[in-house]
Amino acid sequence: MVLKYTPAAEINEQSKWYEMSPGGMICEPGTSRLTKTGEWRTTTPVFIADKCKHCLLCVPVCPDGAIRVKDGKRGEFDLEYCKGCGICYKVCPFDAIEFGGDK
Amino acid sequence: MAYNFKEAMEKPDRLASGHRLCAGCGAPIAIRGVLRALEPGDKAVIANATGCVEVSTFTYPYTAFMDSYIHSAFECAAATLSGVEAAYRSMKRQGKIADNYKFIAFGGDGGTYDIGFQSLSGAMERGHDLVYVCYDNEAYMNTGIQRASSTPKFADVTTAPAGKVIPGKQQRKKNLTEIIAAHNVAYVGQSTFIGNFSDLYEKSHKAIYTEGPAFLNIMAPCPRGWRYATEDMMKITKLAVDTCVWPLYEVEDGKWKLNYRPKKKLPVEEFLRLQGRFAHMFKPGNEWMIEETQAEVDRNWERLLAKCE
Amino acid sequence: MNNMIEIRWHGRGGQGAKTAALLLADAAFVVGKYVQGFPEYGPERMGAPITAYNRISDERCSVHSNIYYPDYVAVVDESLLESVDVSKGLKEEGAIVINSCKEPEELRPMLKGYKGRIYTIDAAGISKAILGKSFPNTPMLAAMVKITGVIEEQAFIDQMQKSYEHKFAHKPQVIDGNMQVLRRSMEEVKG
Amino acid sequence: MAIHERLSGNEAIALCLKQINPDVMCAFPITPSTEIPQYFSNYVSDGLVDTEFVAVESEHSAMSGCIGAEAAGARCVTATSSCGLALMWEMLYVAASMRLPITLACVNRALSGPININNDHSDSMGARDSGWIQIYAENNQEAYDHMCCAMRIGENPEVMLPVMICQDGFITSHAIENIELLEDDVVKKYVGEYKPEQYLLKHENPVAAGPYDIQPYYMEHKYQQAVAMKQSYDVIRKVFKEFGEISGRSYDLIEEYRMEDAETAIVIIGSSAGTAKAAIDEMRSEGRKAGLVKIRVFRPFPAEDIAKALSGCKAVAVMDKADSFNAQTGPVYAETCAALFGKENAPKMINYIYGLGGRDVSTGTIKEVFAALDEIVTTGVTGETYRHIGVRGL
Repeated sequence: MVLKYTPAAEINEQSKWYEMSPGGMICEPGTSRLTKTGEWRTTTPVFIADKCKHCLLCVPVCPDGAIRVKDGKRGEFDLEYCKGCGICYKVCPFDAIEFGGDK
Repeated sequence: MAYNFKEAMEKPDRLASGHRLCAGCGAPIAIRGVLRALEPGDKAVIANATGCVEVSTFTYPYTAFMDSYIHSAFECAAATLSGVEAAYRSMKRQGKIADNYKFIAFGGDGGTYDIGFQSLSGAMERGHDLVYVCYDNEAYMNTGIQRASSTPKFADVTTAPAGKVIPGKQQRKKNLTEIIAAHNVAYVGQSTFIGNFSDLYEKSHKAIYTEGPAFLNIMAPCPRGWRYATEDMMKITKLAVDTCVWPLYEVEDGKWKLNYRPKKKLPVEEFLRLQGRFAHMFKPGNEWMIEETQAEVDRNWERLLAKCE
Repeated sequence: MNNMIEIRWHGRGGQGAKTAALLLADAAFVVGKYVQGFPEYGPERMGAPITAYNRISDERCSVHSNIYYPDYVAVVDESLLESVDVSKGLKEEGAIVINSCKEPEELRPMLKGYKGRIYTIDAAGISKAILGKSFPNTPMLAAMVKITGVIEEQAFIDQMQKSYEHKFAHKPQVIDGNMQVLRRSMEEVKG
Repeated sequence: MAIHERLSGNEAIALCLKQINPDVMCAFPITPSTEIPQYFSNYVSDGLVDTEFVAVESEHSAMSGCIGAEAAGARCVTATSSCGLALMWEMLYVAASMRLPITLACVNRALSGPININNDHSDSMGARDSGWIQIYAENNQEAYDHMCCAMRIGENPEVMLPVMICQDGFITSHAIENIELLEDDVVKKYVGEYKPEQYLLKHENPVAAGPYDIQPYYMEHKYQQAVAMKQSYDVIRKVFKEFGEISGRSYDLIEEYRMEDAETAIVIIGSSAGTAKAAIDEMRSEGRKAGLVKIRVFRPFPAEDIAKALSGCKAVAVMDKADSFNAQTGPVYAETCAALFGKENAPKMINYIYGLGGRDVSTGTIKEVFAALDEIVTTGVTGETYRHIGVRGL
């Protein structure tokens, strides 16, 4: 028999040996998005849109890519993935991110 | 290539969300920072040494990379990527493939300074057209914060703990950036996270688009290993640069260039004080450790300035 | 195995004993024989005693061991007679060919009671006279062909001519010299 | 039209690789395999192949480079021996688990220590559980022929495993012998193009290779490897058969020599099988019913074939050119015993550790072994099964 390169979404901890891709190869990009790491978060950042000047300094510091930019403006936090590290709120010059207690 | 911050921030992530690195980890920030410098039309193959990034970004069946990716083992990311690059050259020459690829390896300091050192040196010497990126967090974090040759003197790590007799690691940090520069490769840069990331972006762009082997050494703090509050990362990297503990410089075509000179060089203790791994240095009677560290930083800084003139 | 001839070569690293064994295998191959040519390998460097072997027959030989009871022995360096038991296991009906300007019987006392035929050839002298340098392996090769009869002489000469024409295509002036060395060696080997 | 030549085993391998024209070769010199990359780099320098030759700084990097290249979609080869193979150890397992059909020309040499450059099988025998297919040659001809078959076996979608083509260091690698070669275009056509379904440089989609496999997945992936090795039996047989059709030389997993009515036999691997055949011919001429089973393919282990071949024998000696230091057996004996376990009328079996570090194996050595087997047949007493031959003082 020849093994198939099964898509990641169809592989889970109940998959049979012949349902898994050979050599553990995954043949599609960014399947990690299927893992919602936002569940790990204990403190949640809050985006205060009114205060945001869209300087975007919070974007490159996010380890989890949870701040996305469209048309030059950042959007809401993607809480499906944000792990709540707080780096973003520390770099915001405009107090547009609240995180836990005081700064 | 001028850096347009806003445009760069709008580029699609080439390291997807959903990876399993710790909250506040410096490594994905470094990786995303490097990959952002890839031109949109270019494909890439990423190689990765075993380490935190590997076990967290490609936990079967979940890859966080948007590009092709290969991990083989701890000590041979550079050799593995050499093979990929050789395959590319061969297949391209034979007309078997048409796309343009760039080749980027990521390794932690363990997989780069230590166990992967020979493999890296070999790949640099052979002249492959690839970039090796070290995300340096100054200890073997994947196995639980053990001493590395990249660990700075006096740091309290699990295999060189600060004890009653021996105050942490007793040897100085290896200067890998200079060692790779001594390979006379096309481009070497040392960077970390500062301001709007222009330093990292520009160095990454040069490293990727300079033909031949290139090396980037990026300080990427580990909040667990360094013992600081996760939110303080950018403060720490800024202090590393402003105290001259981690100077930003590059070596291009044999020419050394300092990319950032602090307006006021800060005392090293400001960098040390925020981190639990150096806490014992601040106990009464241990002032000499801070003095010795300051003297070492000063000496290295002067040497670097002399090279950059 | 029928018609199989086993030869052992003794020389010193760098003198060409291994090359001579390989050349003999080559020549025998070209005239249609099944051949083996192999050195006994170790870490020997220039000047150290070395051994090489040939098996030549009309059928493929499957044995892959050293040769303990050779039909013939070739000694490329006379000084080896003092340190190496060159006639060890040599069959009485066989022969030993030694690179020496001495008479064969002068050397018998050094051969530890060996009773068979002894031949000498002044390989160094012939080589120096014609080529101006000592390449003992070419005269030794010719002498071994002559004494063993493993290859018909004219066929050997023809094959070597072709081989030299190929090998020395970039310096044809040395072909004649080497051919002369071969012919003269076949004439002058004495026993 | 066969081409008649005289080549050493190393020359034969290098020439075969030239005919195959792989995309990448990553190699590091080590005696006695050094000549292979050396000859091959001449082909590269003279523009006779399309291969990218990567002169790495160690064997570990050679195998790592092969892994990268093969995963990228290239056909990649390497050559090594002894400590070089040992330095690759970790990566051998990685190559097999990533299901990359890399081809390795292994020129068998003793492992250190003490350091020794001559032949035995301790290097590749140590790698027997790494997940590689292993094929052993008796002489230069077989080394060449096996190399012609390696990629068709390894690259078969039912297999996708790396292949080690082994020959005995110096004994065949450096010995000039007659050989029949195939024409370049015949080899090229027979070997074909490497066309993996998924690879790093694939235009249509990116590929991630070499994951961290957590507990719920690791064992399933290892089972896939086990299945692939099982499936390789038939693939190897088929490839050998097809090779016979183009070359006139047909092979099987094992070779039986004068086994039809053999009462005593040896099981052996590599060049000493040839020496043993000559010894058996002599014994046969004296009326002794001696035979030989040569293991050509050691991985996958041809257990059924061996059991069948030995089924009529009264006593069998299994020859191991490597020791396992388990105080019991060498590796080939252990597996041969396992193959015969529970079989009716299984022969009495002994094990000989022989030929270590280039200890010469003559027809006399083989006859000694058969003498021991005759004694077992006569007395009915097997005695010590773990034996060494060729050691002074025994």
